[in-house]
Amino acid sequence: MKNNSLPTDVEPAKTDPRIKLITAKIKKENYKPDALIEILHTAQNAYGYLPMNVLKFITKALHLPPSRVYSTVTFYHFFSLKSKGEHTCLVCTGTACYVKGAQLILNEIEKQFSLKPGQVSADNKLGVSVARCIGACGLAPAVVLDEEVHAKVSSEEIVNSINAKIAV
Amino acid sequence: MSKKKIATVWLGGCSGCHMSLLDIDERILDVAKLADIVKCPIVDGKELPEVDIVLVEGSVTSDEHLREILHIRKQAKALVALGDCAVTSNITGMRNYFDLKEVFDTAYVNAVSNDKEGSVPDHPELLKLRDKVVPLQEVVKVDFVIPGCPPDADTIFYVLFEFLNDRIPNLSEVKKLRYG
Amino acid sequence: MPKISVTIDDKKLDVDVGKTILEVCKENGIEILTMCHLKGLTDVGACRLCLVEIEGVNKLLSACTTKIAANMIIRTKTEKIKRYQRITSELFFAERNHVCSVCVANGKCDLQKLGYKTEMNHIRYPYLFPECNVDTSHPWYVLDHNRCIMCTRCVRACGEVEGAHNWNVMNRGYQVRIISDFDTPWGESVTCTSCGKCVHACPTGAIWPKAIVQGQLEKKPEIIGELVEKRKMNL
Amino acid sequence: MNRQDLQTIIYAEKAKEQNNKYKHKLCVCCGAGCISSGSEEVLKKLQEEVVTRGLESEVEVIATGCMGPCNQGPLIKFLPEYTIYQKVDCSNIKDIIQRQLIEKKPIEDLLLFADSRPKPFIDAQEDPYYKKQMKIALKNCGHINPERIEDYLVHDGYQALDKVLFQMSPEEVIAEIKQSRMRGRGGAGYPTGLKWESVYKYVSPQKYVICNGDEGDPGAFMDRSVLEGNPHRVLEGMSIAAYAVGATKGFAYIRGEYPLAIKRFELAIKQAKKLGVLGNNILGTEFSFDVEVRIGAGAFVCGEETALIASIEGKRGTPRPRPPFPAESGLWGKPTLINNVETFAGISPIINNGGEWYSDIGTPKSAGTKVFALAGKINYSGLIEVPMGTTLREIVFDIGGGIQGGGEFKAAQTGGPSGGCIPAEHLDVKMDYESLTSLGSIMGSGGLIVMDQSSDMVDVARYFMEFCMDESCGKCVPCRVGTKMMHDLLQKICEEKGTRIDLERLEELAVYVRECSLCGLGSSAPNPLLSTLRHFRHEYENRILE
Repeated sequence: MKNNSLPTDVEPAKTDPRIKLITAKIKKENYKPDALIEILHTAQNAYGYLPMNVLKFITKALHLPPSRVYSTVTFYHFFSLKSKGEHTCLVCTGTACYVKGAQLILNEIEKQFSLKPGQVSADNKLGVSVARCIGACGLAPAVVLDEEVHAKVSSEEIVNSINAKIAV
Repeated sequence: MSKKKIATVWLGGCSGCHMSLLDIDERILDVAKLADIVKCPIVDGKELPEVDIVLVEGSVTSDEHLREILHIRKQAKALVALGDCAVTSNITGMRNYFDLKEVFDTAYVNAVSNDKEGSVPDHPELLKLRDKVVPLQEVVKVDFVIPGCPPDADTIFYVLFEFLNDRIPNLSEVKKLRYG
Repeated sequence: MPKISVTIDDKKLDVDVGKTILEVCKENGIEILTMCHLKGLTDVGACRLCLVEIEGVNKLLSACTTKIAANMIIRTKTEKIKRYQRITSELFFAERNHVCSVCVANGKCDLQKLGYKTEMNHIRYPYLFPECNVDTSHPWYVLDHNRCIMCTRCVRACGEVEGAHNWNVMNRGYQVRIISDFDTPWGESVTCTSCGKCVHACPTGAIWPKAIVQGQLEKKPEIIGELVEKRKMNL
Repeated sequence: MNRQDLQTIIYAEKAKEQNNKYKHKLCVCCGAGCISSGSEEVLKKLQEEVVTRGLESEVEVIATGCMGPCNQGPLIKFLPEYTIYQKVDCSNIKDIIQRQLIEKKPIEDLLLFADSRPKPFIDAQEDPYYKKQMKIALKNCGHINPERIEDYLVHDGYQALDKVLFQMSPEEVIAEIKQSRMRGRGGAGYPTGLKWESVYKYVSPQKYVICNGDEGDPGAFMDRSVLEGNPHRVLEGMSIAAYAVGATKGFAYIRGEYPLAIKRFELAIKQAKKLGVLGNNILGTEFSFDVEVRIGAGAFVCGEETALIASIEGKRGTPRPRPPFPAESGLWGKPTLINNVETFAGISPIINNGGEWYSDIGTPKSAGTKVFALAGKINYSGLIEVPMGTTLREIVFDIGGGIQGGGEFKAAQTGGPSGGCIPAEHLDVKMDYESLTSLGSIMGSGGLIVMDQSSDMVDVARYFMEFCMDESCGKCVPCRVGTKMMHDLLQKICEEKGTRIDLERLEELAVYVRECSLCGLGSSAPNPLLSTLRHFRHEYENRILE
């Protein structure tokens, strides 16, 4: 390949604990190609996203065509090819949350941090995303800030919580 | 039977459809027997009177085109979209993938042929381009379409002749449907 | 081979079991419009042009993936089906940037022919005008996403016949795109064998050889089916 | 472990329960809803408080699954009194323990629905919220600790599996399910017994059972609560199904968005294997069945059975045309049974109580109960289970406590993005498969979103269309391009830029997409649009440019 000089093409270090984790998972799944999604889950959890070199590592290990892996990764919303930011703010836009003003929260976040869903701030501190439904409909509107569910939130509350997070 | 009135109009297109219209050659005499051509880019005539049939070449690319096509619609009994640009926006629509500003900058600022002072011309007399180019049916009711880039002369003549004889043409039936 | 009797468009036919409705129709000279079907490749039922009405079945079924069964009463050219075929054809045109007049496949394009067959004189839906790239990195061939209709014939020809798996589909919904390897430029693909099967399989001007000028494109999609047949014979 | 061993354990556990030294059981709801409101903290504090007061020999504190009214959480429940406290926080724990357990005078202001009922019920079972409900699939959710298999055993757990393995042939099991007239709870309502029978009929050395827990409808969380609150029930249902159809391997496909459900289900598998009710030679018989969890990766279309199969095979989750149905050619081309979580949760009660018992519940065509997830502008949102045929009015007003802020009921959306809206004039519709279909909606998986007069129905249609557009897999043309076109047209109408021609195009496209799409996602995508057009056409007309 031409762009071997790109950092994404550097093979991940075998000593990286995250690569060890992925290798263990691949072994556990017996190098079965149909375990691809399970292995991608492991990688996504370990890295927070799927770096290209890790993807290539998995492709090689499972002896899969690159296009097959890439097509699968891009199909599922869970997998991301870009870093999602140190702190993540996930706004639920399920029907119940939508009816109760999820859009207002998104508008306020965009106003305060100039970030639209799917974007990460320039300093990589904050990433904003939306979920189709986190299943906490009784608590609408809900926002997940770094794994922590904030229920029945107002836009001011969530902006304050985000500010507290990224200030650290 | 009184003679019908025909007009042809050239909006956002390359005039290729009008060239094709000229290619009906001597058959223009058959048309002339049945109708008067009252306005056409190739004949003189400043105003568009009320007409029976108007052939419109090109798509709606500017505010002026929009004003014109709305006026045409009022004046014409039957509005025929002539050629791919009028029907599908075709090549004129190829700028729709970009922002209008990008299009201007590419043409007037960043083009190789421009000198350093290249700037987007801005004069009140100039046309104001619309953000997106649209085919005729997006803005007015179109009574008949002749796709093709350009449609061939035979097709144009066939459609005109049918209309002038108060028949509704059918391109599929006579295998004259063609794009590109 | 055992025979079963079926009725297609009011014609009584005795046909072999185990065939798809599409195969039976073709053998009996009944035209069915298709786009994603190509002899020699697995049928996926994606273009929805070959939908037929079957008596007693409350939904339309794709002829390419439905096996014929005894006593089926099939209709292939009802007003409803014709109407739907025209809409499908319009959606194909509106989805990407099909500018026939400047397309290499002009006059040789299956999509154009589809438009004529469905009597599509104009497109009633607003064009989407998506931003599409043209990949010219391969020394011999070009991939033009503007003309792609996502029939995936190239994907299947490459995977099933050539076995290279260079092509696949990325993303989902209206954002799907044909990709080579990791969405890398085709010329940099590590899997492509430059065999050219995808070029022949492509029904439009989305994949074409560089050494041609407009209107001179000659594709032979039937070679895919012939190749598969020959391989079967050799086995 | 063989059969006797299991019975011994059950007897031992039951005896333990009977000779219970505890006078009270204090259940703390640890469903996902209450956890987000802070119930884990409450659980910890309650345990400490019980110890501080030296009540640990009298009161057993346990974490349970969902109790229902999620927006009143965190919820705690005292048994046997069945007194439920709502919105418990760490500051009022001391008072609650003092008044409830020592003084025996419950704090009325903190009881369930104290802020909305004139007088709350000390025994919550008296409250219309619970009185109108009937719990079969959700039975034991909220009473037992989902992380202990013993708790499930005490409540007749794995008795149904025991019964089918030792007393029934696969044919008899299928006959029993057929007699129950149960229909698939995933949305389409296909008779469960018939589905089982067709898988049973195909001869193959390998068959599979798949539990569909890819609950993707926004506003639905029934499967989540069942998986979190009573995972063993689902596992038992799967095993019974596997025995009936002749499968030896199962997969539970659970949404990646439900980490707690995944954790508890995986724990349940581990416990069940240890106890010998799952794995090789179950209860000492010839029957072996193993279950693996597969985690969904965020694709709504994977709720469609053929797409789900593709996803389990590690591929893009794109559906394929049916026939052939999965019963004939499913996972890796083998006969495969796919049922929804709630369907599997309903199996063991049918086996235990008989098909006839189940078929007597509900309406003639739709037997049994249905779990609904109430959400939107309703006072008590959360999870309920009612007999089929309960009217929408009863659900919204008697159980749901009416419209929030005293507003006016405008419509209820059932079936999520594949369903439709039911307007106020049909409030008395019986909630069953046929009645909902006749109104242009569907039962779906059971999401029920209530809307008040402030809801804009054109925007609701646009919202659901956007969902379907984003979730379309992109394989077939009608769905891939059609949903995008319909969305753009709806957007145009929402912005009051649409014309009458746009509305005509929209309707034509809607019918086209419904009839021509490859899978259920596509063919049901126009439903919200068509049903709002049917019941709220004036809202569209008002925005049209003439």
